[in-house]
Amino acid sequence: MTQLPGLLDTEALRKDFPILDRQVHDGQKLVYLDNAATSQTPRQVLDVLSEYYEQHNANVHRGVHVLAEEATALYEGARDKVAEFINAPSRNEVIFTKNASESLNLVANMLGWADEPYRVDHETEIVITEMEHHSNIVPWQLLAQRTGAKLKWFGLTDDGRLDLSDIDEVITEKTKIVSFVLVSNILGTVNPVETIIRRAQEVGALVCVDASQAAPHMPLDVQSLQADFVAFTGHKMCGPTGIGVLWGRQELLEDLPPFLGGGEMIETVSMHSSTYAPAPHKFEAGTPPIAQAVGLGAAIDYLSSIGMDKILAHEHALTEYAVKRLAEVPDLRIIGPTTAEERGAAISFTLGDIHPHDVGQVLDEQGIAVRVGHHCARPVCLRYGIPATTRASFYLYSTPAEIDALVDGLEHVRNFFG
Amino acid sequence: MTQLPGLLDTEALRKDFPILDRQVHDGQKLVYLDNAATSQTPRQVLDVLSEYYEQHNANVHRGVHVLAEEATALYEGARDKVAEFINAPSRNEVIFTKNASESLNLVANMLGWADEPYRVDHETEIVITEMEHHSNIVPWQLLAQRTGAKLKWFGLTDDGRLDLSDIDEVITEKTKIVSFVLVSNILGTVNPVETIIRRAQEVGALVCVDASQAAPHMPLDVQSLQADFVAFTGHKMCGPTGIGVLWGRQELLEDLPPFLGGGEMIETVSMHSSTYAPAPHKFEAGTPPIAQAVGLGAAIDYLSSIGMDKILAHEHALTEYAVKRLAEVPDLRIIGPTTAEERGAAISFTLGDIHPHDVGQVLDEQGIAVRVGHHCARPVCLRYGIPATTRASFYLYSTPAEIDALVDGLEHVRNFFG
Amino acid sequence: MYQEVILDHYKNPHGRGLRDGDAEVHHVNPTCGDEITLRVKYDGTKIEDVSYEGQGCSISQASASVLNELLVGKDLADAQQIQETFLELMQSKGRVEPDDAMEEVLEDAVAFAGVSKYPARVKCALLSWMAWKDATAQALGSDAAERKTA
Amino acid sequence: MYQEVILDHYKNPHGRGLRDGDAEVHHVNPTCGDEITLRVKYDGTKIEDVSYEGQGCSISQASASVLNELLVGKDLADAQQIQETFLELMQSKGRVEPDDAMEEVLEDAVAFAGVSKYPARVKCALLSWMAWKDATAQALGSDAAERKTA
Ligand SMILES: Cc1ncc(COP(=O)(O)O)c(C=O)c1O
Ligand SMILES: Cc1ncc(COP(=O)(O)O)c(C=O)c1O
Repeated sequence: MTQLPGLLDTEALRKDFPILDRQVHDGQKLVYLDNAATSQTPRQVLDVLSEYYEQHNANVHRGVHVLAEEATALYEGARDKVAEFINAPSRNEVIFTKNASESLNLVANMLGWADEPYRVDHETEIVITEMEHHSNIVPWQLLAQRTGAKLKWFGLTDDGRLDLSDIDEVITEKTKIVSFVLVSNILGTVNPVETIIRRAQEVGALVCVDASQAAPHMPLDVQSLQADFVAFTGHKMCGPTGIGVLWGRQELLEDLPPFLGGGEMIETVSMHSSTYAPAPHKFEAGTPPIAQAVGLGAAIDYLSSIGMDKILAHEHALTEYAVKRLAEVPDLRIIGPTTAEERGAAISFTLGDIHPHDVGQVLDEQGIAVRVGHHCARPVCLRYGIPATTRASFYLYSTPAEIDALVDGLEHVRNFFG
Repeated sequence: MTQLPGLLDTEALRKDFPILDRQVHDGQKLVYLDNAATSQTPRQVLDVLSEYYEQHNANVHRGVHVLAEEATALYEGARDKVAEFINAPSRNEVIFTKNASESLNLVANMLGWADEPYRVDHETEIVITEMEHHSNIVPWQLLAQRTGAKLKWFGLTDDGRLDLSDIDEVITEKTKIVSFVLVSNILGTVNPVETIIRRAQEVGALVCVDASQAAPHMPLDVQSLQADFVAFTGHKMCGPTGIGVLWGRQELLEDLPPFLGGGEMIETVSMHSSTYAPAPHKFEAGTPPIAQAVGLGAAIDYLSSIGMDKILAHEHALTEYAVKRLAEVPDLRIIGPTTAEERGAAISFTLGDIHPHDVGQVLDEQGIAVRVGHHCARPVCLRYGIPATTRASFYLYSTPAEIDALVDGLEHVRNFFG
Repeated sequence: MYQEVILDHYKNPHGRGLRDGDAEVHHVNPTCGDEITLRVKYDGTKIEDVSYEGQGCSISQASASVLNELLVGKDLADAQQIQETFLELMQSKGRVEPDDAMEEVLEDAVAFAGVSKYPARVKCALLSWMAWKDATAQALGSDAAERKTA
Repeated sequence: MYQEVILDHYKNPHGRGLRDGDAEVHHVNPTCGDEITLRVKYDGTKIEDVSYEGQGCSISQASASVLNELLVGKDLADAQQIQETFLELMQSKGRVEPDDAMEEVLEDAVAFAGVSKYPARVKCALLSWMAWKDATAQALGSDAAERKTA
C-alpha cells in the first residue's frame, strides 16, 4: 500500500460510507472518483435524516406543538452549524436554498431588482470568468439580457489559470458585481481571491464567490475571504441532495429585495401589499428543505469531526500523487495546473485522441467511476480546443490505491483502443 | 371504536409511520392533526431514500458510470411516476422544483419574461383569490409590482366559498393569468374549477392551479382539470421535504423562457450566449433534488397502492364526522364550509375568545398537534375579522378516535381558560 | 407554561385600558397577529402610568398586566433593570432557573420562566415589554432610554 | 458494449470523408460535443453515396461507418426500413434481443444492441442516423422522406 504523508485513516473512514462497498458489473469493486460531481453520504448523515423523519418531522416556524418546535430547532440549529462552519459573523446571513445554482441565481436576481446603489442595469457591467460552471454563467447571461448590462470575463492562461493581466480593464468603475469560482470544478485551479477582491473593492463592486468546490474540501472563512456573497451546495460535501447555501453580508441582505415570494418569507400580507421578514427568512419562500438542511448540519458535524485542514492535507497529498502517476501515462494531457500547487483534487485530462466517452466507459467496466464531458464548463473546453475531458476527483475517503487503479485502468483503455 | 363507512384500515396503515408511535410531554400519545402543514413519511419512502444513498447516489444525466446511470434512471423514473399519478399527457411536462412555492414563482417569472402572447406587462391583469396561500399571492404581487400589471382577485362569501358573482368583471380580456387554489389550506373549501376555467378560456387567459392541498388527498387528473399549470409539493403527500412539482402544458413549456439558469438546463453554453435544453430540463437548473424526487416517486407508489379514491373517501368520512363532533363544542365556530360537501379535511375554527395560540398550546400539552395562526393565508383572517384560527387537518392515517381526542381536548381548553 | 399567576393576570388584567400618556406606540407580532397599543406617562423619570389595550393570547395579555403591575411607580432606572432581567429570562430557552435575586426583581414575572422554553411564545411574552421600551424612548427622547437599554 | 465489430468500424471507418452530395447537414450532440457533417447523394431514390466527417466517441464514429456500409447502394424505402429498425433497437433499453430477421436487416449494426442499455450512449449511436434522415429529407424534399419515416 502506498503511504503518503498527511493521509487520513481511510480504512476507518470508508466504513462510514455504505456505498463504497458496492460492487458493479458483476463483482468489480467500485472505485468512486466522481466526487466533484457529488460526494457520497456517510451513515452519520443518513441516520440523522431517518431520525428526523421518524421522530421530529413537522413544518417549521410558527407551530406551537412539540414536533413543530423540534423540527424548527433542528432546522435553525443547522443554520447555526453552517454559520460556524464558514465563520459567518451572524447566523442570519445564512440562507438555505436547494443547491448552489439557486444560490447564484438568487444573487443575480436580487441585484436585478435592487435599488441603487446595487442595481444592475444597462449602464453597468457584470464580471465573471471563462472557467465558471454554467451555474455561474447562465444566471449572469440572463441578467445581462434582461437588464441590458454588459457581461465581461477574465480569460484563461495556457496552464489553466485566470489571466488577470487585464484586470483593470475588466473590472472598472462600471462593474457592479464580480462573480467567480474559488476552485474550478473542471480545471481544479484555486483562484487568487485576494487580487480580484482588492480590485473589486477599489471600484466599489460587489463580489460573489462560487465556493461549491471549496466548501467540501478546505477550511472556508467568509470573513477572511472578504466577499459579499458565497454560494455552495450540500451534496458535494457529504450532505443530502436538495440543499444549498447562500451566505451574504447582513446589510446587503437587509437592503436587497426578495426573489421568490411565498409563505415563510413574509412579515405581513394583505391582498394589496406585503412586507417581508428579515433575512434569512426573506429569501426562503415556502416550506424549506427541512430534512436536507438538518442533513447538511450532520454532514458539517461529520466533516468538522475529521477537520477541514486534515481533509485539505489528505486531498493535497492525493493530488500530488495523482499528478505524478498520471504523468506516467503516455499521451495523457492534464487540462489545468499540472502540479498540486494552488489546485484542488479534481483532475481533468485527455488521453491521446481517445474520446472521453470511451475512456469513461471502459474505466466503468473496470468499476472506476469518473466523469466525462464538459463538466458544465463548456467554455473551458472551447478555450482549450477539446470536445470534452475525463475527470477524476477525490475526496476524504479516496486512497492512493484508487489512483493506482485509475492509472492501470487508463493503461487498459489505451490498449483497448490502441 | 367509532366505525364509519369508507374508512381505511388505519390500524394497519399506521404501522407504516414510525412517528405516529411517538409519545410527547412525558407519555402523551401523539395525535397528529397538522397534516395540512406537512404529512408524515412512511417507512416505504424512508427505505427508498436510504437505499438511494447507500446504493445508487450519483449526480444525474451525462454520466457514463454505473451509479450515474442508476441515479438518472431512478430520478427520471420518479418523473414517470408523477406523470402517471396526475395523468399528464407527457412525462416532459413534469418539472421538479423544491416546493410548491417555487413552482408558483416559476410560473409567475416565466410569464414576466415571456414574449407575446404570454407576457404579463402593465397593460394586463393577473387574477387570484382572497383565499390563496401566501405562496400564491406574493409571487403575483411581486410580478405586478415589477411589470406594472394589475392584480385582481375574487372575494369570499360568508360561508367560506369563492364569490364568483362578479366573474365577468374580474376575469376580462386583459387577464393574462388566473391562479387559484384547488383546495384551500385554511378554509378547506374545494373550488369550482370548471366555472373559473371556462371563463378564463373565454378570454384566452392561462390558468394555474395550486393543487398543494389536493394532490395528497384526491385523484388529480391534469387533463380533465384543463388547467395550463398545476403546482404541488412533496412533503404534504407522504414524500420528503425539498421537492415540489410544476406540471405545465408542453407547448407552453416550449415557448416560455427559463427562470433559473445553470447546469442541466442548457443545451450549449458559450461565454457569449447559451441555448436551453427542452422542457422539463430547461426549468431544472443545477443538481436537482435527486433523492427527494426519488422519495416522492416512492410516496406516489405508496399512495397509489392504497388508492387515491379510497383516501378521498376515508378523509370525507372523517370530515363528516369531525364537523358533526365539532358542532357539539360550545362557542366553536368553523371558519369555512360547515358541512363536508365540497371541502377537504382541513378544518379551521375559533373557540369563543380564547386565542388560538392558547388553544394550540393546551391541546399540545395533551399530545394533540394542531396548527394555529393565519396558516399563510392572512387575507382570509382579515376577511373574517379574526386574528388567527386553530386548524385540525386529517390524512389517510387519521382516525375517528383522534377526532374524539380533539373534541375532548377542546373541552379541556374551555375549562382551563373558562 | 400556564402558571396560576399567568392565568390570574390573563383573567383579571391590571391597569388595562388606555389613559392619558406622554407617548403611544402600537406593536404587532406578525406571526400570530397579537397587537398592543400602549401609552406611558412619566413624572420626570418616574413612571406615573402604563396604560394599554390589545388583543392576543393569554401570554401576551398576562405579560402586559404584569408589566403594568411591576413598572408603575418605579423610577426609570429600576424599570429598565426589570425589563432587562425579564428579557434575559425570556431568552434563556428554559435554561435559567430564577433564583431569589431574580425573583426579587421580577416578582410575578418569574412565572413566565416556563414560557422561555417555547420559542414560538417568547415573542408573545415580550410584546408589551418591547412596546414599553419603545414608548419610553419616545416619551423621554430616544437617547436617554436607548443608551441604558442597548 | 464494445463489440469487435464496433471497434473494427471505429479503427477502419468505411467511406469517411466528404464527397460531392445533394444535401449537407451538420449535427451536434450537445451533451458530449460529438459532431458530424454528413452529405447524401441520390440517384433517383437510390442512395449513391453517404459521405461524412466528424469527431466523437467510438460509438458515434463506428455507427457512421456502419451506416455508410449499410445504406450506400440501397433504395430509399429499404434504407428507411433499416433506419427504423436501428432506431427501434437503440431505443429498446437492452430489452430487444436481435433475432434472425433483425440481423438480416441490420447486418453489422446489430452489434450496437449492447449500447442500447446505456442511455447516455444511445444518442452517440444515433447521431449519424439522425443526420442521414435529415439530409435525405433535404435532398428529396421533406415531404417524401418525412411521410415515410414519421
Ligand atoms: C394551498 C397551499 N399552497 C401552497 C403551499 C406551499 O407549499 P410549500 O410550502 O411546500 O411551498 C401550501 C403549503 O404550505 C399550501 O397549503
Ligand atoms: C464550481 C461549481 N459551481 C456550481 C455548481 C452547481 O452546484 P449545484 O448543481 O449543486 O447547483 C457546481 C456543481 O455542479 C460546481 O462544481
